[in-house]
Amino acid sequence: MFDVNQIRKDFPMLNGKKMQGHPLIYLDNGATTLKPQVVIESVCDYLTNYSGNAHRGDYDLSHEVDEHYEQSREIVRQFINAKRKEEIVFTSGSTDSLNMIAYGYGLTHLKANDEILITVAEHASNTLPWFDVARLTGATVHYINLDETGRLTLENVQKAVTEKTKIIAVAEVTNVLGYQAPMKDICQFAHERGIVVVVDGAQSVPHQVTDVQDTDIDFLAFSGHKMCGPTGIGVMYGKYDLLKDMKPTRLGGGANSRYNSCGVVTLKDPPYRFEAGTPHIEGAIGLATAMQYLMKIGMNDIHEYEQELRQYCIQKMLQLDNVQVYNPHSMGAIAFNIKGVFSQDAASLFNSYGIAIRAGQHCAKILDEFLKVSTTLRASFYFYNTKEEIDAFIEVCKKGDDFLDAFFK
Amino acid sequence: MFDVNQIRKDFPMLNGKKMQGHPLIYLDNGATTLKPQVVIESVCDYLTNYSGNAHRGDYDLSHEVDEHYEQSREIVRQFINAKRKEEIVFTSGSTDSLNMIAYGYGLTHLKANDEILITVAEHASNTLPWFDVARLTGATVHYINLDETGRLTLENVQKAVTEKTKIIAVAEVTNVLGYQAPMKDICQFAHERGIVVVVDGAQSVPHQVTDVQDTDIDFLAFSGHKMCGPTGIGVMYGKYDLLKDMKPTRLGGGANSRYNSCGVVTLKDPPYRFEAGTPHIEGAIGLATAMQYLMKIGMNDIHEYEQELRQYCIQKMLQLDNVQVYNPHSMGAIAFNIKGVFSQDAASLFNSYGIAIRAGQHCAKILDEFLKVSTTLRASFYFYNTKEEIDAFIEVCKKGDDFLDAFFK
Amino acid sequence: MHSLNDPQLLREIIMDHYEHPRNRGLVDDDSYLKINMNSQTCIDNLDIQVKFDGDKIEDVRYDGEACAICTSSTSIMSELVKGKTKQEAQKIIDNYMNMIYEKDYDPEILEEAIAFQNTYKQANRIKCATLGWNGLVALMKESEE
Amino acid sequence: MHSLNDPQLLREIIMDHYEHPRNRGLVDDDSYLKINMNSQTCIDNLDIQVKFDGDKIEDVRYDGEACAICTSSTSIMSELVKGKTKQEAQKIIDNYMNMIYEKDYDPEILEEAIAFQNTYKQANRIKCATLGWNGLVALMKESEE
Ligand SMILES: Cc1ncc(COP(=O)(O)O)c(C=O)c1O
Ligand SMILES: Cc1ncc(COP(=O)(O)O)c(C=O)c1O
Repeated sequence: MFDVNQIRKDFPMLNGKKMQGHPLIYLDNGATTLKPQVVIESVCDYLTNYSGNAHRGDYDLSHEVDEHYEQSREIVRQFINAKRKEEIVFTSGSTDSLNMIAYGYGLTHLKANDEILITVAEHASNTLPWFDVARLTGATVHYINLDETGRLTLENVQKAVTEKTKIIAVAEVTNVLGYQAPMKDICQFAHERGIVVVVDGAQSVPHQVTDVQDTDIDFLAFSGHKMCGPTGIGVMYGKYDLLKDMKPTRLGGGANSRYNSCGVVTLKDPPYRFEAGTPHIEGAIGLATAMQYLMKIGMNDIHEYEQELRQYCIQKMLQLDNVQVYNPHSMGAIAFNIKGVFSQDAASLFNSYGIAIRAGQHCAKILDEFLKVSTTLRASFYFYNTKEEIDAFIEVCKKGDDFLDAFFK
Repeated sequence: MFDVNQIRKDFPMLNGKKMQGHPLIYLDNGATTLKPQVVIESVCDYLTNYSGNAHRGDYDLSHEVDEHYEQSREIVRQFINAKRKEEIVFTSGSTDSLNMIAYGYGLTHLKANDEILITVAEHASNTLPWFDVARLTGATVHYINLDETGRLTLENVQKAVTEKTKIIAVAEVTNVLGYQAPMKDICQFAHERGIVVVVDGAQSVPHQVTDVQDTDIDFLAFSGHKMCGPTGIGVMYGKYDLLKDMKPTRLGGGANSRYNSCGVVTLKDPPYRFEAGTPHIEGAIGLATAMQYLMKIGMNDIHEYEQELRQYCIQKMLQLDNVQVYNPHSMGAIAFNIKGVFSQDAASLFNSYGIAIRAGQHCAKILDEFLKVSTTLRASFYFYNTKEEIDAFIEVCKKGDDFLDAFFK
Repeated sequence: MHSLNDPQLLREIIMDHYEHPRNRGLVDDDSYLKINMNSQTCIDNLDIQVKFDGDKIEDVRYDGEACAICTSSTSIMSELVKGKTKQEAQKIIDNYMNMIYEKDYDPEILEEAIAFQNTYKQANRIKCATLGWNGLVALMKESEE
Repeated sequence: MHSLNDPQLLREIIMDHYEHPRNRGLVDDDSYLKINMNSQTCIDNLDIQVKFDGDKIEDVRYDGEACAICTSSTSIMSELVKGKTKQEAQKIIDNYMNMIYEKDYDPEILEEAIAFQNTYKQANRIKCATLGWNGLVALMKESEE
C-alpha cells in the first residue's frame, strides 16, 4: 500500500529543510531528486567501512569492493530487466551515456548521407552529440515531427524514416512536455528496417517500469541522481552484440587487457572496456540502493501515484485564468507560464514561498521553435510529493501578478 | 607538528577495520586512499541537507548548491595554485581528464607526422588515448628513454625531442617506479619549442605541493580518490587559453549557451563547456573538503613524512635476501618481488596478515619491456601509515617462501 | 531621494522600468561599443551598446530578452550613467555593487537603483540585477584598451 | 584419497604441481580446440588446448603465465579429466565448482583437487583456482557446437 506520509519520513530533505522560511516544497524533480536515508547510508558505508578500489588489488578489501560493485550492476540489470549484467555500463550520467553511444557507436557506424532521426523536444544531451557526429561522418540529423500537442507518434516516425535512416534517438519521456513515446512500436518498425533505436531514459526510468527486453530498445541512457541516487553516476545499457561492436570513448586503466609499446591494444569485453579508470564506486552502490528502494515501493505504484498527483494539479491549474498550461494531457513534467510574467520572475515568486520549480528552456533549447514561447516554467513531481504541496503551489500560481512580492517580502 | 597517531583518528578505516582477522594495514595507496571523517561528512551533508542541482533552477536551494560547487572549484584552484578558477574542470577522474586532453586538444591540434612523446612507465590512461589519437591523426607516439634506474631526466627529454614534437605527456611521479620528473625544466625546454606539456598528476598531486604556475605545465590530470576524496571525481587543469582552444569530449546540457535546430551551437566559456550534464556535485564538494584537510596538515609535512616512511622501509627491505627491490632511490611506491614467488601468490600471503598490497602490472603494462619482469608487487604509502605497519610488512616479506600459508591458515 | 522604507514605491519603480524601459533598442552605429551579455546560468540575454565621447558616456542602449529584474535594473543603469564621466559612472557602479553584495554604500547616489536593495534576499537574482551593469563595466574597460 | 585434514599434504600437492606442472606446453596440432583464458582482474594468462575424440577427452594441454594456484589447479585438472568422457569430466567439474563455492561436493571424485578446498577463505583467489577449469568448460561447450 502506497503511503506517502510514511515514504516522506525516509527523506531528510522533507523533514526540516526550509527555503525562505517555508518548509521546502520540491517540484523540480526533473532536474534532480531528493535522496532517501538508505541511499545516503550506503554511500557513507562505502566511504567509511570498505573504501578500497574495485577490479584491483589482491586482497580481501578489494574483493569486497568488487563484489559490491558487481552486485550493483546486477541490481541495475534487474531494474531494467536486461538479459545479462554485462549489458550494464556504469557512466557518469545520462549525458555521458548518450555521448558514449553517439561517439562510440554512431561515429563508427555512420557514413556520409546516413540519417539520424531525433525530435525538437530532445534534451541538449540527446541533440548536440548527434549534431557533432553528423558533422564528423557526413551523416545528417533530421527531425521527426511532433503531433500538434507535442507528442511523438508511430505515424510520424514512419513518415520520417527513409532508406537512409540508421539511428533513431529519442527520449522515452521528454523533459519539458513529458509525453511518453511508443517505444515498443517504434522499435518494431525500426528493427524491420535495420535501424538502431537509442533511448534517452533520463525522465522515464525513474518514474515507471522499464523493461528493455519487452520494448526491445537497442540502447538506453539514464542518470542516478534523477531516481534518488547519487550524482555523477548513470547507466548506459546496450544489447550485448552492439556493445561488442562499439568503441569506448575513454581509454585507460582497466579497459584494456593487454598492450605493448608498439600500440597493439586488446580491449576487454563489455562492460569493462567502457569503464576505464577507477569507477564511481560509491555512486554505483548508491544507485543500486536507490533502485532497491524504488522496487520495494513498486514502480507501478509510483507511476500510478504520480499520475494521480499530476491529474489533481492539472485540474486546478486549468481553472486559473492567469495560467497557461502547455501539456495538460502528457504524463511527465507540467510546462506552463503565468501570463504576462517572465518565467524567471515567476520562479522567484515560487521560491519566496519555499517552492522549488524551474524556469527556462530546460536544456531543450530548440523546443521554442515548436512551442513558440522562448521559456516556460516546469513543475515536476516525484512519488514523495503530496496533494497538500500542490495546493500550496496553486495558491502561489494565483498570486502570479504580484511577482515582485518576492523582492519585497 | 605532524602527529600520525592523531591523524589516524580521523580515518574510520584505521579504527576497527579488519582483514583476515588482523587490523587492516593499508599499503595500496597508489590504487586508492582511505577517507577521513570530514570528507565522509561533507558528502553526506550534501545528500542530506541540500541535494539540489547546480547551475540550474531559480530558487535558493539550487543557488546554495551552486555556491558550494563553485567554492569547491576555488579550493582546487588554491590547492594547485592555478591562476584562475576557470582553469579548473571537474571530471570523473584522471582517466577522464587525460582522455579529454588527448581527444579535446590532441585530436584537434595534431596532424600527420607530428610526434607525441611519452615514456614506457606511463599508466595505461596516459598511453592508450595517445595511441588512438595518433592513429586518428597520423601523428606518431615516441618514447623518451628512461635512465638505467627508470628515471625520466631532462637530458633524455632533450634527446627525444625533434622538430616534429608537439606534445609531451608524462607522469610527474610514475605509479610503479615512483620517480619524480623534473617538470619545471621539461616545461621550460618544451615551451621554447612550442611544445605543450601534459602532466599526469595522479601519483604526485596527492603527495606533494603542486604549483602549476611555478612548473608552468600546460595541462594537469588527477583523481580525487587518490587524495582522500570520493571516487568518480577528478580534475583537468589547463591554461585558460588552451582550454578556450579546446573541444569538449562530452556535449549536452549545461555546456552550450545557445543552439538552434539547424545545428548552430555556441559553447559556453571554460570550464562550463567541459562539464556537460549534471556534474558529480557531492564528489566536487568532497574533494574540496579533502584538499582543505590536506592543506591543514600541510603538503610539505605530508611529503616529508612519507619520504621518511619510505626510507625506513627500503632500508629494512634491502637487508632481506629473498626480496628484490626495483626502485630503492625513487620517492613514490616501492616496486619489489619476493624471489621465486609469483606476485599474485605473494599478495595473497600479505593479505592473510591483513596487509593490502598490490600485485601485477599496475596498469603500466609496457613497463615490463623495461623492468624485464612481467609483474611486481607494489607497496605505496600515505601520510597515515606508520613505522609499526612497515615492521609488520617486513615480517611478512621474510615469510615469503611459505606463500601457501595463506591458503592453509 | 526615494523613501527606502516604502516597498510599494520601490516596486513601482521596478515595474515602471520593466514595462517602459528607457533607452531600449539598439542603434546601427559603429561608434558604439557593443557586447552580448548572456547569463550562463539563466535565461537573460541582452546586447548592450555604449557610446563614449572621450571620457564621457554619451549614450547607453540595450535590447534582448530578460526578466523584470534584469530589464529594469539595466534601464535604471542606463539613465543613471548617461552623460556622466567614466569616473562618475564608476562611483555609481561601485555603490550599486556594494549594495547588491551587502557592503556599505551611499543610497543618495544610486537614486532609483535602490529599488534593488533587497536582491541579496533572493541571491539567485543577483545575476539578473547585475547583468546590464556588468556589461557596462566590460565596455568601459574595453574603451580604455 | 588424501587426508582432508592435513594441510601439509595439501600444500605439497599444490607445490608439486606448481613446480612440476603436468601436461604443460602447447602442441601445434589443429585437431585440438584452443582458447586463451586471461583473467580480466588479475595477471593469470593461460592458453588451453583440448583434443576430443568423439565423446572422450583425449588430451589437455596449457601454457602461459600464472600464479601457483592457477598453475597447479590447471595441472591437476588436466590429469583428472584426461581420458575421461565428457560426462565424467562434467561431474568432476561440477564437484570442483561446488567445493570452490562452498556447496556440497564429493571429495572422493576430486582426488588431488581437494587441495583447493580452502579457496573460499581467500575469495580473491577463486579466479585463479578456476581459470583453467573454466577454459575446459568453454572448450567442452565449443566441441558440442
Ligand atoms: C599514474 C596514474 N595515472 C592515471 C591513473 C588513473 O586514475 P583513475 O583510475 O583515478 O582514473 C592512475 C591510477 O591508477 C595512476 O597511477
Ligand atoms: C530528457 C533528459 N535527457 C538527458 C538529461 C541529462 O541528464 P544528466 O544531466 O544527468 O546527464 C536530462 C536531465 O536534465 C533529461 O531530462
